[in-house]
Amino acid sequence: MTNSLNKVIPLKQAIEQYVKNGSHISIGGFTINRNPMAAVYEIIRQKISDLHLYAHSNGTGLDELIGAGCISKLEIAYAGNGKAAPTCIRFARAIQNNEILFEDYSNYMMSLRFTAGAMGVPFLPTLSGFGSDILTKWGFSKSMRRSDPKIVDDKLTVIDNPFGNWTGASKVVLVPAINPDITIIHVQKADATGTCSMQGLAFADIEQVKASKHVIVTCEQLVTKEELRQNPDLNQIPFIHVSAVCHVPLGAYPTAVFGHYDYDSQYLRKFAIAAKNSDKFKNYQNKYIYGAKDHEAFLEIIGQKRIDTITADPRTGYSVNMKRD
Amino acid sequence: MTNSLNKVIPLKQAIEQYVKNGSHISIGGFTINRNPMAAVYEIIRQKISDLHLYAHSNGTGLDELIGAGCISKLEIAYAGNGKAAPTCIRFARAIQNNEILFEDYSNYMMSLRFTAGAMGVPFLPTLSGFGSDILTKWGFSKSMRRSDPKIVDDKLTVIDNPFGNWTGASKVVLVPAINPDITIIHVQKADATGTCSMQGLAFADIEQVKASKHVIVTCEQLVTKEELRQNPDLNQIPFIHVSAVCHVPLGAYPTAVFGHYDYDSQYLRKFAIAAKNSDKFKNYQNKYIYGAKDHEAFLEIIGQKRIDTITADPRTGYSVNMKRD
Amino acid sequence: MKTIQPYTPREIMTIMAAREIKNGDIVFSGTGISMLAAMAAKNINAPDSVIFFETGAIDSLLEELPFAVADPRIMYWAAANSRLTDAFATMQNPITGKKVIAILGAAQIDRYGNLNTTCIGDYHSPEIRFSGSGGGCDVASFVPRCIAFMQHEKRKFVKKLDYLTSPGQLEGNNSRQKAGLRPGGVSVVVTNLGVMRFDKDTGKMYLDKFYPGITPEKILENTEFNMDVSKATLADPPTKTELTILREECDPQRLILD
Amino acid sequence: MKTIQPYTPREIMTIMAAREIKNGDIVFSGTGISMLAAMAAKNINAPDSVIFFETGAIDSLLEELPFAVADPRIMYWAAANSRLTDAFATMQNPITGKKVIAILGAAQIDRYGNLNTTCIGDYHSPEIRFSGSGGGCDVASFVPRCIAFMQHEKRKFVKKLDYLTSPGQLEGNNSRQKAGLRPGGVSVVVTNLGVMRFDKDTGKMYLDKFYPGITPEKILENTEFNMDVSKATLADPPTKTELTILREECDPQRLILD
Repeated sequence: MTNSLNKVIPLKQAIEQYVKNGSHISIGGFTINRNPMAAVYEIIRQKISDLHLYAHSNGTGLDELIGAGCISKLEIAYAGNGKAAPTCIRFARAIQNNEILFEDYSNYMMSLRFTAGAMGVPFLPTLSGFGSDILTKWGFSKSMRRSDPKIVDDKLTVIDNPFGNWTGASKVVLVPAINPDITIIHVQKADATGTCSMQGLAFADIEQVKASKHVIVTCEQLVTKEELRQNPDLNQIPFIHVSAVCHVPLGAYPTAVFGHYDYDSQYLRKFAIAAKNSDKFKNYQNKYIYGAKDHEAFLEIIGQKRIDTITADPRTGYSVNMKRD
Repeated sequence: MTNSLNKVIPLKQAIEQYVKNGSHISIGGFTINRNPMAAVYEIIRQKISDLHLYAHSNGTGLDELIGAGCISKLEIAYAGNGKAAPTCIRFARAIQNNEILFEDYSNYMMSLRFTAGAMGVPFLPTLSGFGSDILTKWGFSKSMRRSDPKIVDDKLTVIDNPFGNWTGASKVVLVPAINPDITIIHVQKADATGTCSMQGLAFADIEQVKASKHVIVTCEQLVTKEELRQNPDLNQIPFIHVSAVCHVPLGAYPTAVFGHYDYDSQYLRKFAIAAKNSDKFKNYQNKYIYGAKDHEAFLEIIGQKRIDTITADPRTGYSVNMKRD
Repeated sequence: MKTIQPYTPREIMTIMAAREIKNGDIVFSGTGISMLAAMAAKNINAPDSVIFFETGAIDSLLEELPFAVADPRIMYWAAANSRLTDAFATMQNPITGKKVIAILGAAQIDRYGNLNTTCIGDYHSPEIRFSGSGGGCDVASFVPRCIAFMQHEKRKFVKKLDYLTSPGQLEGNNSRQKAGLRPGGVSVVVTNLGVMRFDKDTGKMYLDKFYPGITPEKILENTEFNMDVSKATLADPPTKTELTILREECDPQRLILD
Repeated sequence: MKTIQPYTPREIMTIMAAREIKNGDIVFSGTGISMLAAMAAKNINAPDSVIFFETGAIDSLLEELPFAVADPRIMYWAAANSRLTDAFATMQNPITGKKVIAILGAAQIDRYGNLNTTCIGDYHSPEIRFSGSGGGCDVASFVPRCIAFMQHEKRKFVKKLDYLTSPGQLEGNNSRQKAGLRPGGVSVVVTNLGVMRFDKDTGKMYLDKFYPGITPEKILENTEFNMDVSKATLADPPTKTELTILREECDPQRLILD
């Protein structure tokens, strides 16, 4: 959707409209930072299933989606949840129990694949991974690839440098483009048309957005067009890439949003402990996800006291001297 | 030079140290905006010759360098000087008179070539140019290419999409990386270590810088490290890419610097008129370039009155209602 | 022979081009008359179109007309200021690229809508050298619709380009697709005499509209190659409303209109 | 048998790694002990080294220790905040990449310095699944020097990796170069028992230093593959100055040291 009309809709409606069973999806952020958690919890509440997730280093959002059974296929570089879970627990379990199909890449490869999608080219080259099992061990079989037009026929390929030894490279790895059906990111500021301003590291959010057929933006602050136009240099995503805008304060909680709030290490630890045990995990989900009708209700369960603890110091952008579990 | 030590040196010394006869060079900016003109004039004053220039859409700086006989080889997408000269005049003349070797690309191809250099890969793919003479007409012959290790053996090449018809592309054009010996850019703010903050459009400056073995930054404002660290999101170039920093206020004049000053359309017109006639052009050069020992002396010839006319309005970043020739 | 038209050739060209722009289009614009056409469309028939520059600015406010695509005037009050690579990716990526309509100029055009902005004469030793492709080749490769602005002269509407800078339908039929390009390239040519389009099957230019006071014969006289004029009809001249908005809101100082 | 060392295994590991970092190096850092080693180097022996994260932050102030490479603490007071693609390009580009030294951890390492951070058992149906490559494979492919931090155990120093995530010297000799990689990969392994390096010609791991109180024999007992220990010498233990700076300036709260 390229137009500059008002795209603000409720999160529930945005998820209903753009995230379908079987959708190929990507979510923004990195491990414990700026995951679009309100959207993730809404996907879980709506019991959307059979999602194909493309991830570089998703953490918290990824593990919740896998834990809730929303994901059937996963292309990924890294699944970790900070100190609370150096390897995402439900992720590891789902793989060990053969519950999902998965395929491994490196962070740069996944970032390049989104970049290729954003650029509109079929692949990008890298010198990463020669000799590694990332090149040789494919998670999706040839026959499965051939039978599914939404999955590229080859995981990746190696070619000789067509420019001789130019730049000293004899060979290059080509990684194929990703164009998700839908990407969801959470940003600090957006206006009603979808122009976004992120503060701090952008991770691969910009490339993920530009590669996607549809994009949902959730934002801490829904600001006027005029406010964003005063600093066009700070707006990494112009409205032409965005389908829907949802105003969701604390929409990345329990992950961090630079300048707004820190990650909640206590919540992440609680999640990690629950994730190790099926019954405990069901209780966790019933209480925090299914037990809340929406993100506001979820935040009420968390409580203002906890939110105050993680609120960012305006000087540093994070919660100074916060007790971190 | 990766370190964070003080890299501030006078412009004269920076040019002496990093720009040699025969150097492969690129300069920042686009047509009539943010060309590193003080550096360009210093290169001319130092009578550096046989330069190989890589350009996407250089304008003012390019035409001065060609007019002064500094350039022997040129890879370029576009040579225009705004309204004053839709085609750069000395550029056209040098080609029509067989005075320089040149090779044509598109703006995207040149931008991708710098990007490939910045990424450390031998090439990048694009879907641009199929069927055009850009692919078939080479400015540098095969034999010249083979005999010069600093020039890639092929201008570009076309391959079949190795991923079948993925993303709908049957073929791709591969354009080879550029790694200039030296890139010179002019920015709004830099600190002594070389970290830069550009305001307004970055054009391809960031990619040109990161692709280069050495980098000279000239800046409007030499600011403290502390000032730049307050907004790391606005610093497009961290110091690790920069070799020398030169504090040169009005260092892009007569081209524009957003937020500081506009282009001087009167000067550009004067240049265009002189450029059409060899004697007039010599007079122009003698007065404005060779007649000034440095950029300060050049600006004295221009005069404060002219500078006041082009000074940017703080609200819009350009000179509002300026008479434009 | 004719009464004086109540508009100039520049004005009718601008309005004809503006009418090609639809609401929601992203308009890739150069400067001069192409910029004016984009502004006219936004003010007349496509208020929700978005002006976009290869240098990376999108939806700039344009309180003053820019004189170059790197003019600081395009950086003010934009939705985003980015870089060349971002701007071209927006067009190469079909998700956004399919919404882009470009406005281009050229020194020469052939019957298949291929453009030359590079040189007259031999490439290596030309009689006249022009600025070169800039983003022209890229845009013509990537986006589905391009408007070419031309002065209608025999030396510009040529049988064979001296240099093919920006691909149109190449050699017609399915040669564009066979070469590796998406459907696209120049789809309409707006000159001081009329409006040309391209046959969907053969890729050949045909006359769609001729302006009041102009005949198809005059257009053929000013065109080196043969062109089908059998489908041509008289263009609806600019309306009073169109002209008023163009003159009073888009270029009140007549910076480009004169 | 031995007097108690005046430092912990973590402390000697951190100091041994810090000593590998030279002034002017760009230090690619993860979190935990690798972050501490980078900070120790900056405070002790390489004040002009630059800490750098794959997420895109460079030369962050780090008033507080980050707990992840996406911790908001790394975004404060950095020289620049960029993106993943920028960070990896900085390493893939040899102009800047040659200055980078990386600090990596792994579940398994083999005699050629190849690392496994993916799984134990069959890839498709593993006994234990780990986080995966992250940036590890990229860094090990691109940069000339990498420090691997490991606990020295037989199940971690293995004859054959269950999955080769990050390339070291592959199968030794010139196999790394033949595969298409630049010289680089893991160049030094720092464990709780000693410091290992790799033979320039064969690419095989050898014991360089063993810590006070540790014997080469003990190291061999904890290593599944054969390793040349003939060149090994006793490591210079951490100096008082090193330990003081590490404890008082780098991690006064002992967030990582404990």
